[in-house]
Amino acid sequence: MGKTIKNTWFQTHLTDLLSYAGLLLCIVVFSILSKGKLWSAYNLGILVQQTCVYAILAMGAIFIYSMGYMDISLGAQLGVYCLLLILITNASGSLVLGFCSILAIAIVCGLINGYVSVKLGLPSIVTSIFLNAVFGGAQMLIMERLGTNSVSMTTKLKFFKQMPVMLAAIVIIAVISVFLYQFTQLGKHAKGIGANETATSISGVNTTKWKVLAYVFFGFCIAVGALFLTARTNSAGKGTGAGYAMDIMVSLLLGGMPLSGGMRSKISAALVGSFTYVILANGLILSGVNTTLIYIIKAIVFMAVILMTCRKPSGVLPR
Amino acid sequence: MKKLLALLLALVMVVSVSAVGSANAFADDVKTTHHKIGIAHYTDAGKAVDAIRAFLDGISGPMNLEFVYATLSTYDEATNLTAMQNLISSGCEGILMSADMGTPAILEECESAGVYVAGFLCDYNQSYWTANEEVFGNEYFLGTVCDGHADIGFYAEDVAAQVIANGYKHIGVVIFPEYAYPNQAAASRVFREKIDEFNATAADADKIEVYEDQVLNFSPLEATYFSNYPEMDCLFSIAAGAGMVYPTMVANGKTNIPLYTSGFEGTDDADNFGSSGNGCFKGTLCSTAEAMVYPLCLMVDKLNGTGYADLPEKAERVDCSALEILSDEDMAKVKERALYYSADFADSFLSGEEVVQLCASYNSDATYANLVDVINHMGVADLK
Amino acid sequence: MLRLPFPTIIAMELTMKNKNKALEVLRRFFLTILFPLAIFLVMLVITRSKGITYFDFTWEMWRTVLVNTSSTAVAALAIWLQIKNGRFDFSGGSVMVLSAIVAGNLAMRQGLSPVAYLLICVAMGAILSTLTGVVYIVGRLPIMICTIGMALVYESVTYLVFDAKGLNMMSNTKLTAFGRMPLILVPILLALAIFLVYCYLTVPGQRSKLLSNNQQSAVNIGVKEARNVLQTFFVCGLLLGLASTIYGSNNTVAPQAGLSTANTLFANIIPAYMGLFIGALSTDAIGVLLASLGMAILNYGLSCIGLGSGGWQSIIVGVFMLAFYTLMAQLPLWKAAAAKRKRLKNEVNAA
Amino acid sequence: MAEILLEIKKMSKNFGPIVALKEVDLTVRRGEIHGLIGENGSGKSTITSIAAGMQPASSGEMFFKGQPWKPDSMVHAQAQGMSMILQEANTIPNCTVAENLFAGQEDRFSRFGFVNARKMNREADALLAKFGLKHIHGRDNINNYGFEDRKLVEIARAVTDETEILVVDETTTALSFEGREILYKLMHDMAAKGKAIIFISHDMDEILQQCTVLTVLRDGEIRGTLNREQMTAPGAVSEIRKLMVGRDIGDKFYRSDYDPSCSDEVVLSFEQVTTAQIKDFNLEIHAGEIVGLGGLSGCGMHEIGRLAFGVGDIDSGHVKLRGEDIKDSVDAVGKGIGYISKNRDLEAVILEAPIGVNIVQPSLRDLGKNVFIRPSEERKMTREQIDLLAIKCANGSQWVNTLSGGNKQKVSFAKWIAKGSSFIIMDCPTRGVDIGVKQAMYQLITDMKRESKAILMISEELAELIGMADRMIIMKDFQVAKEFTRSPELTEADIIEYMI
Repeated sequence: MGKTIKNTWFQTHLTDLLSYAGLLLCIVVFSILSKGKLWSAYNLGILVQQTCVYAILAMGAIFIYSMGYMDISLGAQLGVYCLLLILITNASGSLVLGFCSILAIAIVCGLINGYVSVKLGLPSIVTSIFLNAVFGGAQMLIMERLGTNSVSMTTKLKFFKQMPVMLAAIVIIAVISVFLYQFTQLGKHAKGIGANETATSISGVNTTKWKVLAYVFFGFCIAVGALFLTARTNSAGKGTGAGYAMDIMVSLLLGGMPLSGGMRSKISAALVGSFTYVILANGLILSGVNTTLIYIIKAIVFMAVILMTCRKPSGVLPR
Repeated sequence: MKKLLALLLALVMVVSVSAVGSANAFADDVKTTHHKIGIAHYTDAGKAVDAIRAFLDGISGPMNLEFVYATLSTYDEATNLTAMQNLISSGCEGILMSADMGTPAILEECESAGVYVAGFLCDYNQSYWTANEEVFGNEYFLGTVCDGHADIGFYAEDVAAQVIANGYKHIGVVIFPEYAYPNQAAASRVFREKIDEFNATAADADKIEVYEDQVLNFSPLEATYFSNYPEMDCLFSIAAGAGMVYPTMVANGKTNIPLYTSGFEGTDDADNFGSSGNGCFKGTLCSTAEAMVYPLCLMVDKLNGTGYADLPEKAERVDCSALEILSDEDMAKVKERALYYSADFADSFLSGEEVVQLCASYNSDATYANLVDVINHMGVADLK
Repeated sequence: MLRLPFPTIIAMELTMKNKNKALEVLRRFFLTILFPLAIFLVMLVITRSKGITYFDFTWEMWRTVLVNTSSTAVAALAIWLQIKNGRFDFSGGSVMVLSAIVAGNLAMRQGLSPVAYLLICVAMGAILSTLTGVVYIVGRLPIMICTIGMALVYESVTYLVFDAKGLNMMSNTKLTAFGRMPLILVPILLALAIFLVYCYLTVPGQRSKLLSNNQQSAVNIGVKEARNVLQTFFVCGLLLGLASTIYGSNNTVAPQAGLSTANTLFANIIPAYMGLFIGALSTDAIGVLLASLGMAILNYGLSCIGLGSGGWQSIIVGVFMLAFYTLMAQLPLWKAAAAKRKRLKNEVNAA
Repeated sequence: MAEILLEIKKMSKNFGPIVALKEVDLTVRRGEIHGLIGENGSGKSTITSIAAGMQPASSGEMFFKGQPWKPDSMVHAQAQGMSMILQEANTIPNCTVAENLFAGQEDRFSRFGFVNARKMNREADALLAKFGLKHIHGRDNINNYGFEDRKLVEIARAVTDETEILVVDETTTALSFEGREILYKLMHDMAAKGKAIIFISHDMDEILQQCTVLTVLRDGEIRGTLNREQMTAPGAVSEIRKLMVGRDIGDKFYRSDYDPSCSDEVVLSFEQVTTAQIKDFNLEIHAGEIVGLGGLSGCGMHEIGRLAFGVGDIDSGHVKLRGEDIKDSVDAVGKGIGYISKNRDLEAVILEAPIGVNIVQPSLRDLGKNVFIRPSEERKMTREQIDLLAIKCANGSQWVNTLSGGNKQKVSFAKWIAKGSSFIIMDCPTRGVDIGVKQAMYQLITDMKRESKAILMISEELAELIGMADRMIIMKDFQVAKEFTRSPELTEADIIEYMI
């Protein structure tokens, strides 16, 4: 029962088109409502700045979500890495050393994270709750030990705060992600694992190895995200990173990423999603919407998007 | 015919009045200029929020100001920066903020965008100790008014006096970590000094024991605290007691222990104060929303390009009156007449016109000293 | 994704080793209470060595422990009911928060009795949860995505009702009776009863079991899925309502945003999963209860030695749970290894 | 002629632009065992699924017991007397047998919404006894029973006193000898009582033995209807095949040669392999050799297949490929072993993925040696395999779940051909595949042999083993019962006695 080419193409790309349409609609609506403020040079700059960290994290998260895995320890990890970046850089006086250290730590944590998720035989979201407790505890502990609300970096990260640099970072990470995702075993196996782990394993794929590697890349992205998050304010505290795990999840869904992973996963979901997410928040404020109404509007937009992109029209109720 | 003329005249007047539009006119000669001010507060719910909104709504007409609200975080710098950026983007010329997280980065951002910042109900302790030059020395930071007094030793003294007068013998003290709230640790020391003074002269049987400080890591008091000190008969929670301590007392049936605290929330602490409710709360402390006139006037003047003749060179943090509630009468007064409690602009210490008169740009006689004086006359005793 | 094979295996391996019925019951009883008992003993030793005397059988301690147990267990049962039926419900936390806010404020404004408060909570929970179910069925969205959306919606509603003041009624000793000992046992017993009766005795409960184990077949055979999903969401709503009764009584509830209610939920999800192992020899509901009890004792003990909050507490609890599950994940492997050793030994003997 | 029970008039069914049925007329009378045969996608399952209420027709009419017939669900159809047993497993794990039997009808055993489990178990036992399934008990967890018993439970669930027509859709492939006997007996009993059976099977012998009427379908149209006499006439088999495939496929169905010779090179060896169930198993497979492994479904042959792929726990002994131990499936694939699982949709292919992704998957480790995987190479590999195996599809980016069963199976073959595996384990390679594809598969396997690949072919169809294998190993109770060498004289009857 073969279907025509056109039909298949349309079906596979329908969710992409819808999420692009969502972003476009957001832009158009807020351009009008904000009376053009959305497009002011200043606003474009802060949009890039605000999206940068989300986009980098979301692209790393795609590798995890592709496998049908979820992670809520992201925020606490981000917080810990930001703190460590500042502390190590302050102690050694070298940003390079600071960044390399957190990169190394992030990769090791990624390994641990991956093995825990794979080996415990629990839904990954549950294992990530454990890790969230550990990372969150570490973050609190560091702040308790420091005895301060917020630590600042002595060397200013001005360079990483510039809009062209942030834009370049998004592009570079996007290029790396797309390369890994489309043209190496990592991305292909991540999708394969999400679509059918048994079949992938029987095809001779070392699923444990690739799962762990996916987590390692995720860790890499968190470390890079931590650098840019720190650069924004030059400081970090006990609340740094809080809420990011959920924000990323919502962003990915807005970008049309299926939570079950598999072949419909795509890097563009991270970019489209994080931009939609940030423009939504920014646009609502620019349009002068009452703060208490912002939440309900965001919720309704989210429902509308998922009803368009995630609806399974036939068969049993989707799990 | 006369009637028709009168009607026409009235119509012309209405039109002309509305035609003045943005340049709002009242009291004959004062012409105010329209400004858009961002209000970034660290929370988006609660008594203080309602009071702030009521006050700002009340003065927005006479002051010819438009307010845009945003919510800050007290522990995440990036959230605050994002909120401030969005406010700048939406066209705010100046922003008042009540959280001190990531302030240096925020000022940097505002400086480059040419937007002024001032603080309210926040002592900017973090910046005050670690980034003073960067924040208080920045020309785009206009100063801040504390949530009451930066030093709350006076309250500790008053509580100590009450403790002695009421004959409590075993006192627990709860504070937030010193790094975040050094004034609470200081207040605890003042409290101990006062008690020690009393103990020096008191008979052995009357001596008061003060337990060591219990430090709350911004999470509620644990039940085991009461097991540790079963004899405790009075609790002085300098840390926000209504939210962090009282719930634990209720859960453990310890509301018989009198509680002195700070940070009046106008909920349980109002209902159970003194002789009402379970009477657990014996004293509390807060400051009023009207103290916002300090940063607001500085901001409006700055935006209008004027300033007080006696304006200090460097931005200051100033104290304002605290609503110190230590008796049923105090509480009754606050409940009845304070804007903080009623969120009714009619209860405000200042009318819109009075606020206009506080600004140098609208009243050439206005002085900085007067402004500071005004916000220091907003205590319980001043409630009309 | 949500199926766990091990506990079933453990249960099958551990069942009926003894022919003697009384002995068997005793053995099961002991193994079942082993978890909280072990934690109690370990914490007892630790606290005693630190010179703390009130960690044993003091009323203060058990009042706190039981209150914490109940509040965790009721919420955990509600979450577990959904997970058990193959659905991961992100909106549970927001249903809890919103029900508590609405019911609490209504009860305070109208001067209602605590029973009325409980009933409104339960009714609100049931209505909101059923609404989630309706959206799930009509919208035909994957369950996690759908419940994330509904959680966002319910959270945003917390800003729109009662002037965004949330709920603050802890001090209302009359209304919060169900949040304290001894009446807190009412919601937990009700929750246990509802859970057990629904899952093990009723027609819809049995049908949801069929659906969770093989959705497609069950539908083919003739189980009406939509109706059953609604029934399960309704019952889950009742449990969430009971959880919100306790939650509203013991917490200052602020309006929520940004899926923060999911964390309220996750705080209770660990006992839900632990319950599966601990209840392997009884039923999952008992397991959830005992797991909550164990965690409450652990937390109380930590608080006794000054680690009740802050970084160390979080790390200790996180590592403890990791260790618990690592151990559990090894059990089937150990069993297989033991069986292999036994076979090899027999072979040698035979040779 | 007996009374007409079910009459289908001008029934058509479209899936979008694809026409699955074209104005089909079908009449089923009382007492008939009405066989339906045709290649995959010929529409036989579509007819029965419409009649049994699983999906609606696009156009046309149906009459059941003389009344217009439009069932809205399987449940509704079953209540009216039209029951269906599906090919796929349709029992629910982790539940008791009784719960499975009475799913959807719990109300019969409940009062005020509470289920009376005891009563339910009692009735379940009574029901099972009626079908001669005394070894299955209502209160037991269904997991305790094998695939076959579960299928029998399904039969007991589907057939009630009210059942007038029973549709048996490719059920027998799942059943062993005994299971089939139970089902055949049930079918004939029902037919004798004046009820009717619609019997769908790929097994020509089975059809010829059991059915009283046979309808052949191809491309959604009825190509012929044969009565008992026509079916038993000499040459009927090739005639039926011709109707099914639309061309004469002649005698070249299996391998035509009877030369069992192969290279001396041992590719795979089992050396004294002992597991929890298997004891001291020895086997050598040579390059260019097709080793057939046969037996009843629980005899251990599938386990041998998995062990050869490095999956499973070995107590002692070795499984070696060219003298090297196989550690796990990753190692096995690396060493050049391919495995085609019996459970095609869950293990052999990724349904929710393009054909290309599936074909390339095992080869990714080679393509990605230097990290970068060239899309052009992937496309080339995909195209080559699609052409080689004549997979019917628009292109390589079409998703596998839109393919017919036979084409899905071709994809699972293509994976290993593309990978260039030198030893391929095929567990039931032609299960649920129609004759046309089957023939192509056999040709393919023969070609593989010629390329001196080693093949372990595990099958429940003896005819296939006889037709293809150089050496046949029949297993029983996890042990080798008998070994046969390829010969034209070998018949199924010779072998069966060693299986049971």
